Amino acid sequence: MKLIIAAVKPFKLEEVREALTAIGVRGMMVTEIKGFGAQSGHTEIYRGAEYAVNFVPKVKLEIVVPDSLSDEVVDTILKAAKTDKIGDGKIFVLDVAQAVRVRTGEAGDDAL
Amino acid sequence: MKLIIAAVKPFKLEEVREALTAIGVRGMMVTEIKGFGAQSGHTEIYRGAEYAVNFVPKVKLEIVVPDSLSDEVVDTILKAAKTDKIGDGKIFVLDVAQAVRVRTGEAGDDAL
Amino acid sequence: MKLIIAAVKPFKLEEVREALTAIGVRGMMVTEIKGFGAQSGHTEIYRGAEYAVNFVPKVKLEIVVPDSLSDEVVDTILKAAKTDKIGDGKIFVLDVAQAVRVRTGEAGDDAL
Amino acid sequence: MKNLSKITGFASAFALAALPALAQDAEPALDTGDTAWMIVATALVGFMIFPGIALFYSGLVRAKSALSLLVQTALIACTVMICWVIYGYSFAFGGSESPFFGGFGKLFLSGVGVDSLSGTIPEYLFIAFQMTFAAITPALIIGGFAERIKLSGAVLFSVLWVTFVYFPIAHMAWDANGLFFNWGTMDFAGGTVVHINAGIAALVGAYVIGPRIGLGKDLMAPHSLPIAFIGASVLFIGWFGFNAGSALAANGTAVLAMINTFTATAGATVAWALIETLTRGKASALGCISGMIAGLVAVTPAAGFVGPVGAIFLGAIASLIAYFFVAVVKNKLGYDDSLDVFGIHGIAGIVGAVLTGVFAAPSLGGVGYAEGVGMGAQVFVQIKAVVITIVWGAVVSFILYKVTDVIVGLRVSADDERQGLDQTSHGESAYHQ
Amino acid sequence: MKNLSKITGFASAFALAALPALAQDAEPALDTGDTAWMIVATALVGFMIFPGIALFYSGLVRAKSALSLLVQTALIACTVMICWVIYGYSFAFGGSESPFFGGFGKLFLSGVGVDSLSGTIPEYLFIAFQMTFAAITPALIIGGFAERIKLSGAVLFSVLWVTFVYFPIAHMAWDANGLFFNWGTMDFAGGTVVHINAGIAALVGAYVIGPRIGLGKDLMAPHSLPIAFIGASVLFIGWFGFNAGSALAANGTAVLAMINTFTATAGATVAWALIETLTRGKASALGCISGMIAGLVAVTPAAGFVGPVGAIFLGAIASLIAYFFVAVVKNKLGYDDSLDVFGIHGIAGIVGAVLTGVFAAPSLGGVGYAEGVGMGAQVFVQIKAVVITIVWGAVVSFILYKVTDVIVGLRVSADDERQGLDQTSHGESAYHQ
Amino acid sequence: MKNLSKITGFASAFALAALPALAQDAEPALDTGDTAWMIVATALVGFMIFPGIALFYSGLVRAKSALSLLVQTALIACTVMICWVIYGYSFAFGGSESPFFGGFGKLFLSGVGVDSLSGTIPEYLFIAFQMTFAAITPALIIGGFAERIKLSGAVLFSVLWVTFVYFPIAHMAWDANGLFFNWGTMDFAGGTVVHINAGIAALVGAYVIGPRIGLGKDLMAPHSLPIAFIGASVLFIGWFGFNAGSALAANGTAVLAMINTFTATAGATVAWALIETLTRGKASALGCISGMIAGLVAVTPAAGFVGPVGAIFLGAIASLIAYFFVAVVKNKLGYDDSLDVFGIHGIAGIVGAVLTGVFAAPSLGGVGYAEGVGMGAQVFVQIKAVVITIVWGAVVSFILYKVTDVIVGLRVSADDERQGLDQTSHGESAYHQ
Ligand SMILES: Nc1ncnc2c1ncn2[C@@H]1O[C@H](COP(=O)(O)OP(=O)(O)O)[C@@H](O)[C@H]1O
Ligand SMILES: Nc1ncnc2c1ncn2[C@@H]1O[C@H](COP(=O)(O)OP(=O)(O)O)[C@@H](O)[C@H]1O
Ligand SMILES: Nc1ncnc2c1ncn2[C@@H]1O[C@H](COP(=O)(O)OP(=O)(O)O)[C@@H](O)[C@H]1O
Repeated sequence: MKLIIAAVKPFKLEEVREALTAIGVRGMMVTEIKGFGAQSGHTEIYRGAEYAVNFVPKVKLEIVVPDSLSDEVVDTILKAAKTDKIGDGKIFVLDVAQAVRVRTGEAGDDAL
Repeated sequence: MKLIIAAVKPFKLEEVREALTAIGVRGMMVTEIKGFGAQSGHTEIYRGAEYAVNFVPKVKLEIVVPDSLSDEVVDTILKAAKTDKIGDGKIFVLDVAQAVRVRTGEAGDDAL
Repeated sequence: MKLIIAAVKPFKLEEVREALTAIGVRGMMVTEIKGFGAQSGHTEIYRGAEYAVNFVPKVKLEIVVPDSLSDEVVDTILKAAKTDKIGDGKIFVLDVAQAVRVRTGEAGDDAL
Repeated sequence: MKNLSKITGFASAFALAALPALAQDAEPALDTGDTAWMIVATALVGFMIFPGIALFYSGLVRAKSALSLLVQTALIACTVMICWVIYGYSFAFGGSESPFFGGFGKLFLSGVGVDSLSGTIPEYLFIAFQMTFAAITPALIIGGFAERIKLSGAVLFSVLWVTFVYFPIAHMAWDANGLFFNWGTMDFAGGTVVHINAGIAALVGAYVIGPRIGLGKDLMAPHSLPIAFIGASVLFIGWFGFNAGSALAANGTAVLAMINTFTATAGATVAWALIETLTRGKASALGCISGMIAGLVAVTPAAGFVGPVGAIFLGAIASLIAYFFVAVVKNKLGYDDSLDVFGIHGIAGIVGAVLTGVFAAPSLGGVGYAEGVGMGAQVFVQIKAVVITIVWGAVVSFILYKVTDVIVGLRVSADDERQGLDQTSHGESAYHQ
Repeated sequence: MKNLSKITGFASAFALAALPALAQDAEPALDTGDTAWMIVATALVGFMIFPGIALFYSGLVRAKSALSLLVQTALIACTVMICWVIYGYSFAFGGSESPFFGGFGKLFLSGVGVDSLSGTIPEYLFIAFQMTFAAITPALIIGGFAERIKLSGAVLFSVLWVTFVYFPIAHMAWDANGLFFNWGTMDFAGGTVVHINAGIAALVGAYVIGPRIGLGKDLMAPHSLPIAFIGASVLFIGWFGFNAGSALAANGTAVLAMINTFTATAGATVAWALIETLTRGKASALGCISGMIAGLVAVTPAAGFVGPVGAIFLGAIASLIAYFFVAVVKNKLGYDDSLDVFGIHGIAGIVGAVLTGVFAAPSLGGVGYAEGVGMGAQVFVQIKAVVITIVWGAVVSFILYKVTDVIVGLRVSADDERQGLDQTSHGESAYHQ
Repeated sequence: MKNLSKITGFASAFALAALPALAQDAEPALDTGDTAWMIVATALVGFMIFPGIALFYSGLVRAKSALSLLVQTALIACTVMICWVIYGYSFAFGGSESPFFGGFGKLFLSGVGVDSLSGTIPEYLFIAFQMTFAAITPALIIGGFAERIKLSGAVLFSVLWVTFVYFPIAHMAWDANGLFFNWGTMDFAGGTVVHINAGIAALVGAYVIGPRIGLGKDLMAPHSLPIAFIGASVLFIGWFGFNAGSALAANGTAVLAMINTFTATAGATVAWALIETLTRGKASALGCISGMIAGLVAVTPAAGFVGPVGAIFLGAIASLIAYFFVAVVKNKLGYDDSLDVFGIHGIAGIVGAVLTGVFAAPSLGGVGYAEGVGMGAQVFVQIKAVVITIVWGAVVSFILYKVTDVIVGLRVSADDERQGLDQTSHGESAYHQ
C-alpha cells in the first residue's frame, strides 16, 4: 500500500475530495497546515510594528491506498488541485508496511 | 524502527495514551484532524442555507517505536480505541530510516 | 528522496526555518501538534477540579529533500532547535517513493 | 395635541413641552429627569453601533472577513456623525417648511447653544440622539454585500446615501413639516426611516454587487456565533434607547415603548424557535438571534402605540414571515443578501409598519388613533409611507451604487475576495491563536 | 413609614411616594427622575440576561455545547416574559390578600394603562422591572445541568418552576401582603427569591439529572474564559440595575445600594484571589469572576441596609465560604452542579441573607432595624425566610423535574451528549475557524 | 459662579447647586434627574473597567497571556476600590485646605450618610463616581508592561501609585482647594489626572521593566482583534459616563460633553484611518480602535468647554499626532510600551489638554474662558498643569517601581514569560477548543 501526502490550497479541498471519492478513495486524513515554499507570505502591520508572515495556509491530505490505485490518485489530485498559480502544492508518495481497521481488525487492503 | 500512524476518535485519546504508556511507549505526536471515511458527517443549516459537513473530527497519533515494539503498539491501540461503532479509525505502519533526539543527538532506538 | 519529520519547540520555529532556507531547503509543511514525551505537561485547576494536561505544545515540520541533502538538513535542525533542555524534540527520516509538483507536474527532485 | 402626540414619538416632545401638567410652567424648561433618560437613550443607540451591529455582522461572516465588518461599521458611523453635525441635522431638521427637505438653516449646528432647548431637553441632546439614528442606518446596509465590498466604496456610498435618502426621509417622517408626519403615519421610532430603508438599500446592493464567490458551494457558516450573539444582545438592550428614547422624555409613553420592546422581542424569538423546531426538529442559536432582531425591528414603529399583549403577537407574526422569507423565498430568488438585511430588517420592518396600524386599535389594547381616523384609514397611510420609502429608497440607492462604482469601485478583486478582506483590505488577521 | 421603608427596597417606593419631602404634592405623581432611573435599571437587568448570564455560562462549558447555553437562556427568558404579562404579574402582585398568592386580578395586565402609577413611576415600569427578575432566575438554574439537558425539558421546567416556585415566593417576599414581607425579613433586591431559589433548584436538578459523561475523567475546562469574563462583567454592571433599581427611585437608598454593590464585589473578588493564592500559589481568572459573582449575590439582600465598609466584609466572607464549598466540599459530594449555581448563588445567597441581619446594625455602619427589633431577632427572621425558601424550592423543584421528565424528558442520549448539544440539539457549531 | 462653573466639570456641581434656576429652593436639595443620570454615569465608568479596558488589553496580547490582563485589571480595580473607601476619598476630597492633600477627615467615609448631599446628588454617589475614576487609572497603566509583569508586583505598585500619585493629583485638579483648580486649569473630566498620569507611569514602567523577550523577532500580533474591538467599543460608550458624568448633573453642560465625545471620537477614528490609508494603502481595525481611544482621551479635558465642530478637529489632530508617535517615533526609541499606553493615552492626553485651551475660544465655538483670561494665558496654565503632572508622575512612579521590585519583584522568569503568564501565573488557559 502507499501513503499519499498532498499539500493543496484550502479552497481546493472540496473539489479534490469529490474527485477522489469518484475514483473510489474511501477515506483520508485532512490537516490544516502552514505551508512554506516558493509562494511568499504577506506582511501585517500592527501600530507600526511590521511582521512578515512567511507561511501560507494550506491543507494537507493523507491517503492510504492499494499500490494499484496510487498513480490514479496522484493524477486525480494533480488535476483537481491545479490552478496554474504558484502555491498549488505538492504530492508525495511513501510505502506503507501495514494497515489495520480498528473496528474490525481487518488488515491490509481490506482495511482501507 | 517503525512509524505508527493512527486515526482515532477524539474522546478515546486519553485511553489510548494511557494504554501505550503502560507498554513502554515514551513519546508521540498528536494532531487534531478532519477525518473522511465510511462514517458520514452531518448537516448544518444557517437561515435556510444547508451545508453538508463531510468530515468528522478525529485525532491522529504518530508514534515511532523500535521494530520489536511495533506489533504490540498496534494491538494496544486496536484494543484501546475500539468502540465497535463505525468511525473507530485506522492504523498504518511505515518504516523509519533514522531517528535522532535533538537535545542529545542520540540516534536510532536510543532516540525514542 | 527523504521525508524528514521533526517535532520542535514552538518558539524555535523561526530559527529552524531560517537555518533551513540558508542551506537551500525550499519548502516545508508545518503543523501545530500536541507532544507527549519525557517533558511533562502541567496541571490546571478550575474551581477545585484539577486537570493534568499531559501534552506539551510542539511544532511538527515535514520536509521532503533529495537524499543528498538529507543529513545536512538533520544536522541543521539539530543545531537550530537545540536548547539543551528536556523537550527539545525529535527528528525522523523516512524514504519517499515519489514527489510531484501540482502546478507543473514535475516529478522527483525537480518537484522539491 | 393629544392627536399629534399620538402620531409620532419625536413629535410628542414638542407637544408635551406645552402641557402644563408636565412642565413646571407655561414656557418650556429643561427637565432633569427627561434629560437624564435621553442622555442614556443616546448612549444606548450608540451602543447598538459600538459594538452591537458590528459584532452581530462580524460573527456571521467567515473568519477571513471578520475584521472588515468591524472596520466598515466604525468608519461609516464615524463619517456619518461628521456629516450630521456639518449638514445632516440641517437637511433633516433645519426648519424649512418643505415636506421633503429641512433646508440649510442649521448647517454646522449654527444657532444651537448649550441653553437651546428642544421640548424639555437640550437641543444638543436631540441632535445627538438623532445623530446616532443616522449613523447606524447605513451601517445596517453593509450586511447585504458583506465579504466583497471595497472599504472606500462602502464609505462613499454611505455618505451619498444618507445625503440623498436618509436625511430627506427622516425629514418626511419626523419633522413637523414632513410629508408622512402630516399624513398622520404612525412610526414611533423609525421603522420606515431606518429599517425598511436599510433593508431595501441592502437588497438593491446585493443585486448590483452580485453574490460572493463560491456561494452555495463553499461552507459560509458564521465563524463565531457567540460573537454574533453578543452583538444581537447588545442590539436588544440598546434598542430600549432607540424605542423608549423616541418618546424624548421619561414618561408613560417611553415606558410603554419599553415593555412592548420586551414582549414583542420575546414573542418573535419564541416564534422563530418554534417554526424551526416544527420544520427541522431543532431550534438554532442563529434562529434565536434572527427572531430577536425581527421582533425588535417589527416593534420599532409600534412601540408607543400598541399594548404589551398585542406586541407579543405583532412580534411573532413578523418573525414568522421573516423566517419564511429568509429560509424559503430567498433561496429561490438566489441573490446574496449575505446577512439578510432585507430578509429581516426589510420584511419585519414592513410587517411591523402595517401591523402598527392594526394593533394600535383600542380593542386590541392599543392607544388608539387620531380623532376621526379608523383602522382602515390608518393602515392605508401606513402602507402609503412604506411604499414611498421603498420606491424612493430603491431608485435612489440604485443610482448611488452606480455612481459609487464609477468613482471608487464597489467590489474587490476575486483573488482578494478569496483570500479574505481582512488581509487584503486591512492588512490584518482577526485571530492569532 | 421609616420602618416599612427599611424592610425592603420594593416597599420603599410605595412608602416614599407619600412622603411630602419627595413628592411634589400629597397624592403620588410621576417623577421623571425616578422614571428615568428605573427605565435604565430595567434595561440593566435585561442586560444581565442578554448577554450576561448567557455568556458567563457559555464560556464555562466545552466548545461543543457553547451554543446550547445561549439558546436555553434566550428561550427560557423570552418564554417567561410571555408568561409574566399573561399571568405571572398577577400571581405575584395581583392584589389578593393571601400571603402566598397574588391572585387572578391582573391577568393579561388588565386594568393597567399608560397612566397607571406605582409609587412615583408608571406601573408598566414596575411590571417590566419585575419581569426581568422573573426572566433571569430560571436562566440561572440551567447552569446546574449544563451540557446534557434537553432544550424542551429546560424550557418546560422553567415555565412550571416560575409558576409554582418563583411567582409565589416573589409574592411572599415583595408584596405588601406577602408572608416574609410581613415578618419584616430584609431582602433588598431578592437574595432569597432569586439566588437561593435558583441555587437550590439547580442542586436538585444536578442530582435528578445526574453527572455529565466523563466527569472527573475528561478535560472539562472552560472553552473560553474571555467569554465567561465578558459575561461576568456584564452581570456586574447589570447588577446595579438589580440592586440600586430595587429602591424603585433615584434616591439615597438607591445610591447606597450602588456603592455597596461595588465594595462588596471588590471585597469578594480580592478574597477569592487571596485564598487561591494561599492554597495553590496562583490567582486564577475563573477565581476572580467566581468571587465577583459571589460578592454580587451576597450583597443583593443587603444592598440598601448595610454600610460601604461593612459590605466589603460581607462580600469577602461570602466569597470565602463559597470558595470552600466549590473547591472542597463539592468534590467530596460528587454531584455535578456543572457551573456551581448552588455553590455560588446558593451558598453566597444564604450567607448574604443571614449577614444582612448582622451588618444592618448601626454599630456596623448599617441603616439599623425596624423599631423594637434587635440583631438577634432580625437574624432569626432572615433564617426563617431562607429555610422556607429552601424547603419550598427543593420539594417543589424536585416534583417539577419529575413531571418534566415524564412529559418531554430531561436528558439527551449519551451519543448526543458526547457529540455535543450544539450539533445534536441545535444543528450548528459555535465556531468555524 | 459662571466663571467657576467653566473651570471644571466637577466644580460646576457645587456651583449649580446654588443657582435658583436649577434647585427648587435656595438650600441644595436632591434632584432625582441629576441623581438618576449620575447613578448611570457611575455604572458606565464601571463598565469601562468591567469589561472595557480588560478586554481591550486582553485582545491585543498573545493568547498565552490573554487571561493575565483580565486578572490584573480586575484585581487592581477591586483593590483600589477598597483603598478608596478606606482612605482614598479622604486623601483626595477629605476637606483639608492644602492644595496637595485632602487630609484624614473622611477616612472610612466617616461622616457620610444616606442623606449627605454633594450638590444636587447624594455624597455617596459623588464618592462612587470618583471611585471608578481612581479604579480605572492604574488599570490603564498595566498595558505598558503587559505579558511579563508579576501579578503581585502589578497590584502592589497600583496601591502605592494611587496613594502617592493619583490621590494627590486628583486633589490638585478637582478639589476646591486644589492647586490646578485654583490656577483655573480647564480639565473637564480628567485628562491630566487620568490619562497623562497613566501614560507617563506606563512609559516609566516600560523602561524599568524592560521589553518582552523576542520583541521585534517573534510575532506579537493581537491574538483577538474582535475582543479588542469589543473592549474599545465598551470604552467608547462608557466614556459618556466619564465625560458627560463629569458635569455631575443632567444639564446642558453634560449634554455638550456628550455630543463632543461623539464628534471628537468620530474625527479621531476617521483621521487615523485616513493617515493609514495614505501611508500604507490600508485602513486597519487596530487603527480604527486606536484612533477611537485617542479621540476619547483627547476630548476628555475639553468635553464641556469646546463646540461639537471644534471637537472634530481636536480629536483628529490628537489622533494624527498619536499615530505618528506609535507608528514612527516609538519604533525608533525601542522601548516596549507594549499596548501604547503612553503613545495613545499620554500623547493624546497632552495634546487634548493643550488644545482645550485653544478650542475653548468662543471664536472657535467654545464656551469661552474665565473673565479676564485669554487664549494665551489659558494655554499657559494648561501646559503648567501638564508639566507638573508629568514631572510628579514620572519621578514618583519611578521610585514606586523600584520599591515594588524590592518588595515582591516586578518581572516573572524568562521561562514563565515564554510559556505565558496564563499558565505560569494563573494556572489556566484562556481557550480550550
Ligand atoms: N520540499 C517540500 N517538503 C514539504 N512540503 C513542501 C515542500 N515544498 C513545498 N511544500 C508544500 O507545498 C506548498 C506549495 O509549494 P510552493 O513552492 O509554495 O508552490 P509550488 O508548489 O507551486 O512550487 C508549500 O506551501 C508547502 O506546504
Ligand atoms: N484510506 C484511508 N487513508 C487515510 N485515512 C483513512 C483512510 N480510511 C479511513 N481513514 C481515517 O480513519 C477514520 C475512520 O474511518 P471510517 O471509514 O470513517 O470508519 P471505520 O474505520 O470504522 O471504517 C476516517 O475518519 C479517516 O480519518
Ligand atoms: N517515540 C516518539 N514518537 C513520536 N514523537 C515523539 C517520540 N518521542 C518524542 N516525540 C516528540 O518529541 C517531543 C519531545 O520529546 P521529549 O521526550 O519530551 O523530550 P526530549 O526529546 O528532550 O527527550 C515530544 O513532545 C513528542 O512530540
